[in-house]
Amino acid sequence: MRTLHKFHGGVHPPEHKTESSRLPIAAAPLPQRLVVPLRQHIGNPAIPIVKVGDHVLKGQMIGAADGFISVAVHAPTSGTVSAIELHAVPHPSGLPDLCITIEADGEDRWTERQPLDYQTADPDAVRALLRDAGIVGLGGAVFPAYVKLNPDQQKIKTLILNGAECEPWITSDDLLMRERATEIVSGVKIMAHLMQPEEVLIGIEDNKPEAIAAMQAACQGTGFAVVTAPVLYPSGGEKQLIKLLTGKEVPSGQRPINIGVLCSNTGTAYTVHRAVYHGEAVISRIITITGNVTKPQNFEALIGTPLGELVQLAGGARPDTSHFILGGPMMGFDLLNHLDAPLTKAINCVIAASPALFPPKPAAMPCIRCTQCAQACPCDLQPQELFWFSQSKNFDKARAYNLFDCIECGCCDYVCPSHIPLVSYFRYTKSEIAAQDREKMAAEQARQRFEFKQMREEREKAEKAARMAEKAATAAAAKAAAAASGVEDPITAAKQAAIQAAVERAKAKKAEAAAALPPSPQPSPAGGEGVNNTEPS
Amino acid sequence: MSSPHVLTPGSSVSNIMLTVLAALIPAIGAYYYFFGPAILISLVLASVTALAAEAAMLQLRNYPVKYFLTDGSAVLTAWLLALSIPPLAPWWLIVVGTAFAIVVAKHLYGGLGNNLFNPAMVGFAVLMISFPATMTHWPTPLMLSQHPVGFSETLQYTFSGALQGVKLDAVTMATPLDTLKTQLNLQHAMGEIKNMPIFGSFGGKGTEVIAAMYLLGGLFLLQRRIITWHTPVSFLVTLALVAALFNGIDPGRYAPPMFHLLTGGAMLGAFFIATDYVTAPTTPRGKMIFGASVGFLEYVIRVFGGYPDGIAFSILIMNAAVPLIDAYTQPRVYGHDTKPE
Amino acid sequence: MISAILVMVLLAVVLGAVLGFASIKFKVEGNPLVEKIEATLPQTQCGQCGFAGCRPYAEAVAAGQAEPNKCVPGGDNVAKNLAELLGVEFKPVGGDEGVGPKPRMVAFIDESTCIGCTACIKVCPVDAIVGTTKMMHTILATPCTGCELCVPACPVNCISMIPVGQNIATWKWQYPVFELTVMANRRPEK
Amino acid sequence: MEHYFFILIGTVLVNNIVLVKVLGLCPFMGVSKKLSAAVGMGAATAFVLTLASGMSYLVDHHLLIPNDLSYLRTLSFIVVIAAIVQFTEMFIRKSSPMLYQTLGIYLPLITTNCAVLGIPLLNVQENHNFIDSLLFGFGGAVGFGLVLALFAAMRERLEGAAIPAPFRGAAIAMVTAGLLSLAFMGFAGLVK
Repeated sequence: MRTLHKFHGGVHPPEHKTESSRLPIAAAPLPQRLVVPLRQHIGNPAIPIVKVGDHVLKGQMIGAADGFISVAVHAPTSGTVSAIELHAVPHPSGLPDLCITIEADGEDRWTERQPLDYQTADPDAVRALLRDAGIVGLGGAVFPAYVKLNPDQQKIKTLILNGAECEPWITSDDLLMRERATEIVSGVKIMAHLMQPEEVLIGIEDNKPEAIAAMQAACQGTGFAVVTAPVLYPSGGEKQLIKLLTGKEVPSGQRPINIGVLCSNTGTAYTVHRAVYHGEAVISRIITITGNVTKPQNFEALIGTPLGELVQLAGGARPDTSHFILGGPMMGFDLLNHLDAPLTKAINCVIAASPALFPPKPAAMPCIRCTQCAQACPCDLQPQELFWFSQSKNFDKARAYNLFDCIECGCCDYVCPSHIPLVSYFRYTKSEIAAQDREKMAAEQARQRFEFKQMREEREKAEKAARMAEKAATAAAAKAAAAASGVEDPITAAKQAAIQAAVERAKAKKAEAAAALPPSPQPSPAGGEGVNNTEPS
Repeated sequence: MSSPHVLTPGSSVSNIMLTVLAALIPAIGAYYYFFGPAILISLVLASVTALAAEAAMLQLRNYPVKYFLTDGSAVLTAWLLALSIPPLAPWWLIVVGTAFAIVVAKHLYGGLGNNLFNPAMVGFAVLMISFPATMTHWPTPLMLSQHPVGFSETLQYTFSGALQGVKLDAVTMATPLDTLKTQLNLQHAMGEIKNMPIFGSFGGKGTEVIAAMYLLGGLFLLQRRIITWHTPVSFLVTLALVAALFNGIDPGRYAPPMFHLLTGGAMLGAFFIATDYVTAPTTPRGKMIFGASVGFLEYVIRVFGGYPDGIAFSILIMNAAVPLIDAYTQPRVYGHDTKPE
Repeated sequence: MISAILVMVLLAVVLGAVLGFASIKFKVEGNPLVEKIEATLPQTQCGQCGFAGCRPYAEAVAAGQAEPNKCVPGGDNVAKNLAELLGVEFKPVGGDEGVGPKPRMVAFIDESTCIGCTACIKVCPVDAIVGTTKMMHTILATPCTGCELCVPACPVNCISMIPVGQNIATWKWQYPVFELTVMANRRPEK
Repeated sequence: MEHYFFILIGTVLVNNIVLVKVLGLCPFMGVSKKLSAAVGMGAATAFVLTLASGMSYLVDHHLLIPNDLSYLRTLSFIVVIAAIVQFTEMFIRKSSPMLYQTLGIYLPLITTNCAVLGIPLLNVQENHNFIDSLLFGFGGAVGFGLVLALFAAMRERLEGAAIPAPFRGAAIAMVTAGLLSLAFMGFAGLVK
């Protein structure tokens, strides 16, 4: 038995896991139309590489990775691209985003699949495969896996597979571990091959005995250790799980790899296995449909399936359903744009909410500084102070009190006797600060461009003056030449004069540039050579 | 509506306030048993005044009156004040103190959750400075009294300011702390003083039982996780240590620690006033600094200072230091200052 | 009388000497304030403050020659920050009403009307307009600061300001509004 | 030893220069919006006050009293203080431009801080010797700095409070100063 290192705080909301974990994972039928968002991961959205009217095959890449932090997206089935336009997507803003719509042809025909022998292949080739297979962290952060699975000179001590699934209601990881433990462990082996960790730990909360048993069986002979942890939200948070299993803390603003730890979700390991052994891209995932539906269950559904169809598969929402929550009740968000938003890689659960299951929050009272939030905070923050600064828009103070270490787990909201929407305040403040930082950067760029323009204008003025002088000189030279020898070819004379003028121009330019370099008595360090690079034309 | 979508069932501000009020009831019972019905009258008077002042201020500030009036915070302020001042007092004393507490110390700062100073203690300090004589008329414990004051007599005194046929001096006397101070100033020895009838086995007769009841209520609050141990423990330990130190130096001039713990407002202060959420520090280390400082100042003021008891002033002084304490005792946040391996 | 004058003179001479020495010893060059003010300004270079750009305005403010509430694009937020930086009382931009920062706008050229006169290119302070004589011009949205200097410069009125829309990448969480906050804010301000 | 201890306790707590003697209210209200500025102001004032106490003692005992010029006391003290403040200003401007900026106009205004003139005059009134004068000045400045820091931290907290509109800003600061003064009355009687 490993010693667990308790993290600070945490809460224990009602679990509600059994509703959806009784039935096995069911395969969702092929929908008629699939809508695949190009932004399904952190980083740059994928670039569409198909046109409207193109026929695509199942698993064919339809959006290519753009830049370093980005991955590809793929056609979930075979069919015709009918639109590339803004479409409702599951996002807390309710704003639409660029999506590729595919009309299924019903054949579900695969594109050519290319498995890879990862043990003999170059690790970079494996990572390229992961990028092109669109593999991202399926725990919610959707960070490109190929970026993460790169030791990059760091010594990896511990590889952690996150099977904690601490959010109430959600059982998708639980069911995946119960039914496909072998594939998951195979995926972990591939990750371990890439990262070469000293130990591999699989963390599971102890309310999933079947999953624990299945994983233990699958881990026989691999040397991987299944570690059970007591149920305490948010033990499945990456930072909390790392603390729980290793006793180490991820330094603020850094990634776990900086302390030699890598944490990955069970779903991710499964998709890694599918990609490497079968050459399949991420075109489906397991999703829990639960709450106020008649038949809560987990489904394996294609990315792009309208969420409404999945709710129908679970027997449909009961009439008193008021709204739908995407994700768990602690960190999920309300689905604002109805149920025609498609399933994406990040969505692991849809909860149909009713006033009975999720009573509306009472009106908030002022903060009485009771510090129950501080006692519950798994990051050891002081939410009451952060709230005080956030509600008075004192952004500098909020940042100084480490607002950006908040993981928005919702523990503070859950225990607050004044029912203050603390996390909402923190999100507001965070996004305001981020916007301010963006503005600052834009202002700095504008300043540099302005200074460059000033410099250029001065140079141009000088050039103009030089050109005038040169013109006069040319004229004079031509005249002089003509006067000197009437027999000489006038063309040669003009040529010579032009060359002469060009030399003079170059000289003048040089002198001008030298004069223009210190544009003001206090030269700005940013205004120098570097500006030239930002000039667009 | 954004996440989270669930809340702790049954947790609310009014629940917290009601639990604290409930924890005060054993002490009020003991108070009634030893000192007669005056305390009940002053509790009711203070509560009514507090609610009226609160309602008026909420109305003036355009806040939803009913929603805030039922949170219980005004009543708690009223009870704490009533338990701190002499119960056998003219009505205007209680009304002025409570109204000042609610209007100035609470609502001028923005009401619940915004005040810097503990309203009840501000009310107490104002009364102490403005009406020092009235504030020393404490009722005699019933078993020592020649003339136990009954319910109707108390009412009569409270509203008319006089008692028929009895002089006020006959039914009131100085508190044990005050008596101790006076007697010590008269160069009497500690052992001699402790034999006076007003003193019980540890503290004052009757008051020591009330103090024990405060302790009981405080333990109940600890068990219900309304308060944390930091403040009361650091408060009482510091008070006891300082008292033991001086008692060890000169037992003839300085009372033993048990006496200091069980007299005056020590227990009430430790569990109910110094733990007031709004005006106390929020960090664990801050709470310990706060509690220890209040305990130390409490001893200094009650033994060397000009007032019979120091609880109100020591709490107010430390209230002023709370923002500073909070700012300098922020706990280490996850992922900060991690030890290098 | 004489002794009084002598004593005062003595005091004055001694203290004067000490101060004179100190003023040489602790001489300070430059003013770090200009940098701080400039960092606060939005760098639109719009000239609405009456100065030829943000830097000259910052220098004027630091020297006390300009009020800190002249920055129109920055609105009251910038005015407030500058007032705090200078330790003077905050005055809203443009009189008592006060102006919040304007929604971010970028200039847009109606390309069918553009005659390619390059008038706008000359006035753009950040070189955000590309094009050449007799050719249609286009505005690059990213570097455009929304200063509006190009709008009056266009002889055919083909430039308009359009607000920058929100997308998922720039979307911000709103200030939480819940019942009691609304009620508390209903009280009359000022 | 005990004597010095009591002078310190007396000036810092019991007869606090701001809360009990009600001197030096101008910087107390003016420089208490930010904790960092308040701490800087407290340090600057402590420096000026201690120096001013010592200097004015010397001026008083070696220039004025021997020449029978005690009627020039206020005038010469002001000259001395003004010079010390000027010196401090130059020093801070050189050593900490940020602090210089945050203190702004209040730095030269230490000259007109009645606490700075008050303490040397009180020293004369109470017949303090040189060491006593220095301690008295230092204690007064510590008391001033302590209260200023407490007050600034409280005002920073109040920034976020839902104070009724008519009481925002200076009004609630005055109320707070009053309540703080009330709290410090608890020290009454500690030192005769």
